[in-house]
Amino acid sequence: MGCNFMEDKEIQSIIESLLFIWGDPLNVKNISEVLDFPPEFIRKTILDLKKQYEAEDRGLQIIEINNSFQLCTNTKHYDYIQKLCTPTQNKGLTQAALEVLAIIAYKQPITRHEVEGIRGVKSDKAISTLLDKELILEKGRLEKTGRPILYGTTETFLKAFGLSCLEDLPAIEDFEKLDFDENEINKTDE
Amino acid sequence: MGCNFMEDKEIQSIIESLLFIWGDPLNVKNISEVLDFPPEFIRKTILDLKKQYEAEDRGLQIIEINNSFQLCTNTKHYDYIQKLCTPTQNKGLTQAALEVLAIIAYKQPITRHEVEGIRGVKSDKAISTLLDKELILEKGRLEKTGRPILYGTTETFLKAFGLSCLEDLPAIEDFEKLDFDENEINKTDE
Amino acid sequence: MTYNVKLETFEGPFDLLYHLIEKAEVDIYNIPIAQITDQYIQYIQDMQKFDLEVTSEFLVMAATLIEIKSKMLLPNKHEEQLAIAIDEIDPRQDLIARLIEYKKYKTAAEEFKKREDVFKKIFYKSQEQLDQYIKYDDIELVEMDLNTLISAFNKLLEKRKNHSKLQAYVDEIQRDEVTIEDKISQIQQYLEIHHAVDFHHLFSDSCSKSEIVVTFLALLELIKLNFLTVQQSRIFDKIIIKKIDSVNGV
Repeated sequence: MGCNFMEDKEIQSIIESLLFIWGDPLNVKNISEVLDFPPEFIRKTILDLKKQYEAEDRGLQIIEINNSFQLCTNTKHYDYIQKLCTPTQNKGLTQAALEVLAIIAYKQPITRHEVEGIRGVKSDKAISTLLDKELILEKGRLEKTGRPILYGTTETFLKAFGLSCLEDLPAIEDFEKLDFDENEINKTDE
Repeated sequence: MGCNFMEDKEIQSIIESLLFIWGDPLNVKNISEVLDFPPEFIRKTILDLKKQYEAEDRGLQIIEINNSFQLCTNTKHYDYIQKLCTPTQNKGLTQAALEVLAIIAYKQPITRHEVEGIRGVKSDKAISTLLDKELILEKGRLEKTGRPILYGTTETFLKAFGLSCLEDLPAIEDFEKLDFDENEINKTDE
Repeated sequence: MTYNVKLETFEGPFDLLYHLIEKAEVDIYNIPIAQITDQYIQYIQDMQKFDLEVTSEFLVMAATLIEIKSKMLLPNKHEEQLAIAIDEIDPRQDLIARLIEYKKYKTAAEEFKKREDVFKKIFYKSQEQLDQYIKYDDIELVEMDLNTLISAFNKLLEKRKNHSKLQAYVDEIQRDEVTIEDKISQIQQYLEIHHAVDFHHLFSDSCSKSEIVVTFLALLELIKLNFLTVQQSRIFDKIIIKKIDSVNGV
């Protein structure tokens, strides 16, 4: 692409307009069709714009969800926005729901039975809460007796936990270290 | 006001968030209450931000309406926005037209004003599209001031959606909720 | 051991077991099974004392612990027999593996909690009224599915629900009355900078009726004064208001 500086700035400006109008996550492919530039170039331009927002500590930020981008507010200004709009309070998930969600996120697609195997307790309530909140969804059935439902996470999940894609999940091995071994590990481990 | 440069930048950033999330024109007075700074100062800060947007030729612009400010897109990018919003396959109806059609189908005969009350947005273009496509038609006039037109669905509508008669429309559970919202709008409208 | 204030609640037997091991500050790979089993059973008894429902999962784990404990108390005769074929199988092995597996996700859940607290502070704006940007003459009607109609309707309901979340503050907003003169000078000022403006930008959705009328009268006045001109390339296209001198300039 022979794009000079001016062109880049203009494309950024157009993309900013498009993200604003669209409100919802907007796919790189759609933007690339509208602007008639290759998706990789569009993606790079958005990431530049995103960085620029961050560097300038703007009131808006750009988030990425599965190669789609969305304009939203800076988390820092939460208190002020709340003062203006008094949005409904999001209570957050219970420990049980968070555990189930973590298992599904790392082991998807997974059945309820397998989730319960790991947790050692029934988890139907937590699963139905997560389904209600659209954090998980049915991803099909396991081809064995009873054809149990397989669960996986949704884009809402990615958004709610600030992840661009599933690969962004912190490596599960990082959680294997055990707290009470910690001192020992830090000192003596290779 | 002893506001140094850093504070100004931060206030600009917060205001940007507020304008973004509010969507409609936001009064300087409201912003000044949220931020606890005098209105004159807020006004000056917004005007600075506005100039900055213009200087950088951003995709967004700030417009002023009666001492209220609103964030909207740069008019220059209209063609791209139009390209994004017009369905490329040219088939079917847009979300807006479908919404209006659904409301008319379930609440006929109904005036444009009532449709707009339910949707919360202007719907004249969608209505004229539906008239063009002969999915709705004028069913008479309401006997009140202005004698507004009453709309209803056509046989083309029934055919297009594979219905033999209006009674075939599936029942919608949340219908009561919609009436409730409508009342609220009527109240705040006055 | 007595719990004299309030019994801690646990998400399940692994959660409780993990808690006991952590509290005892012992190596998870070498759990003092007798000690932990006693504490575990003590806890279950306390639960019953406090009239808390002891679910079957807790009881199954108690049985497992007792079984492991008894296996470990067996004399070494058994071990000698097997020593040639395989290495000694620690009766605790399976339990430890499951405990470690559970612990991984428990820690991940804590991490999720932290992220949730940060990212719930983000707000998204609703989509603009896209129909104002659509070229309607390009749209052709073909066969449609009733489901699309119903889902449009449901989306509408959803949108209204979300919108009402942001409405709480609205009542307090008082818009100042504006005169035609104010409006004329506002439009003039705007056009001095921008030269052109989309007609719709002059009217916001939340404008009062009187403001719409005033804006319109101001526009008419400015046209009469030859300050601006109104252009529309075709029906439903955007209506552009331009300052006269900038029109001549082009």
